[in-house]
Amino acid sequence: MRVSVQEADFDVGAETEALAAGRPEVGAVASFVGYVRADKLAGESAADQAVSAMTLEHYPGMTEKSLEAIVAEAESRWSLLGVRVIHRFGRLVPGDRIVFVGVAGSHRGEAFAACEFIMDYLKTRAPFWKKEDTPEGGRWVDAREADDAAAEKWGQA
Amino acid sequence: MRVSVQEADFDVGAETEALAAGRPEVGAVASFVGYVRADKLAGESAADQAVSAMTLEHYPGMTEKSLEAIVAEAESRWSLLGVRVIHRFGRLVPGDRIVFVGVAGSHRGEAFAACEFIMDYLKTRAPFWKKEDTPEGGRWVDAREADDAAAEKWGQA
Amino acid sequence: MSIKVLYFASLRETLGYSHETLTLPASIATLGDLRSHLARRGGVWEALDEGRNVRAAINQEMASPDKAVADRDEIAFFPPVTGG
Amino acid sequence: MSIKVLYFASLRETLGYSHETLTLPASIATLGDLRSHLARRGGVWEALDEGRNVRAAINQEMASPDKAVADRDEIAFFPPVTGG
Repeated sequence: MRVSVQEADFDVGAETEALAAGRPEVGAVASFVGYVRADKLAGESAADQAVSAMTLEHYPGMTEKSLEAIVAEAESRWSLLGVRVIHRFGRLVPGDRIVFVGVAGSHRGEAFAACEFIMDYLKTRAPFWKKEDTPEGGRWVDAREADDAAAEKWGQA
Repeated sequence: MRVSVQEADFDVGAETEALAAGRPEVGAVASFVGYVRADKLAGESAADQAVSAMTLEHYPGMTEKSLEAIVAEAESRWSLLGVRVIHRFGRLVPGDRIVFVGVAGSHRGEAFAACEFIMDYLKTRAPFWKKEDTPEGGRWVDAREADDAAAEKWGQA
Repeated sequence: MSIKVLYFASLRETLGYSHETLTLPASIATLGDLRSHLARRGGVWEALDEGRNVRAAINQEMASPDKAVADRDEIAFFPPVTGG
Repeated sequence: MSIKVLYFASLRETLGYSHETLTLPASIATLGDLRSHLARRGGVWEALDEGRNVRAAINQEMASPDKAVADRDEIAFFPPVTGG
């Protein structure tokens, strides 16, 4: 299983280990964990600072397909020995893990590049939407232009 | 403690978690684990393929200093919220972990860049030497030109 | 031509629909035609107007406005994604 | 001028020394001078000849041949590093 979309949390150590276990040709595992940031939720107004949680909505079916496509694209660009992507949905609070991407390779260069590539593409291609809880109710988070720029630096897929 | 040079193994999950725990401003943790590769030890001859372990020698004192300097250099280049470097020495067999580098930041871009930077510099600046065990005795591993090139891509420190 | 249309996130909330099944007139050939057709309903549906930042997928793959729409397709409209 | 010299890895094995304490003649001012001085011992010490791929550190910091050597310095010679 390379891609999971789930409400449940995940075990970073176990997922990282699984990428190398029983594969003696693996020399490098690069991984990334994304967290709900407290200051990402907090804005300038007092109301903004009261934001205490967010809900991640997704498009079941398409989410898994898009993540599989992103992984396949990475595998076509680099020689990889293992890839694992986990993305959570549902209600999350600051400090919660959101996403895990782990890539195993023979050498560190390809593992780092593929891991960052998957994160950059995931940000602009995977159908997730964030809604912050505020005292006035929910507020949808706008997509960041920085994310489009990050995905574009890898060239046309 | 940011830098450890030790014979003992380390816990990838615990080290990664420690970089984010209690720091609600952390949005991203990029990490790297290096392993002893079976095919790195195995060469072309039958004798080479019998290589079953390696010993990592280091320069106590300078090792810690050089790793601290590499971390300080990364912290001067990027806005980071936490860095952890662990490098093992002594006898290791294929599949064993050698090195851990974890970097916490607000955003993924700086965490990825700093993590790869530290690995590239560590490869060319930290005083470690590898000796492979073969049936004919020990054989020192040559430094790779690819590692010098990887460190040079970051420009002059 | 009968298709299923899904709406997500802020768009779902604005429109008050998460999905609907539509029988389309023969004049609708592309995703762009479908979007204009829906926007012409007026009111909240103007959220699908050409100038609005709305993305779309056909059969769970991101698609541009010139993509052809076929019978039994699953079409989705949603705001720019914000995962990761 | 009295200094401590350390040797590591293959160089340590070739020379048969892991460390030594030396009293240096006044003519030795730099790391490069010291290396030439040691190489002139001949035999296994030719491993320190100019053409050989040897790195050096002064007081546990990488240093180039033009760096000055001072009393009580800890100097180290070793092959290119292969960690990570």
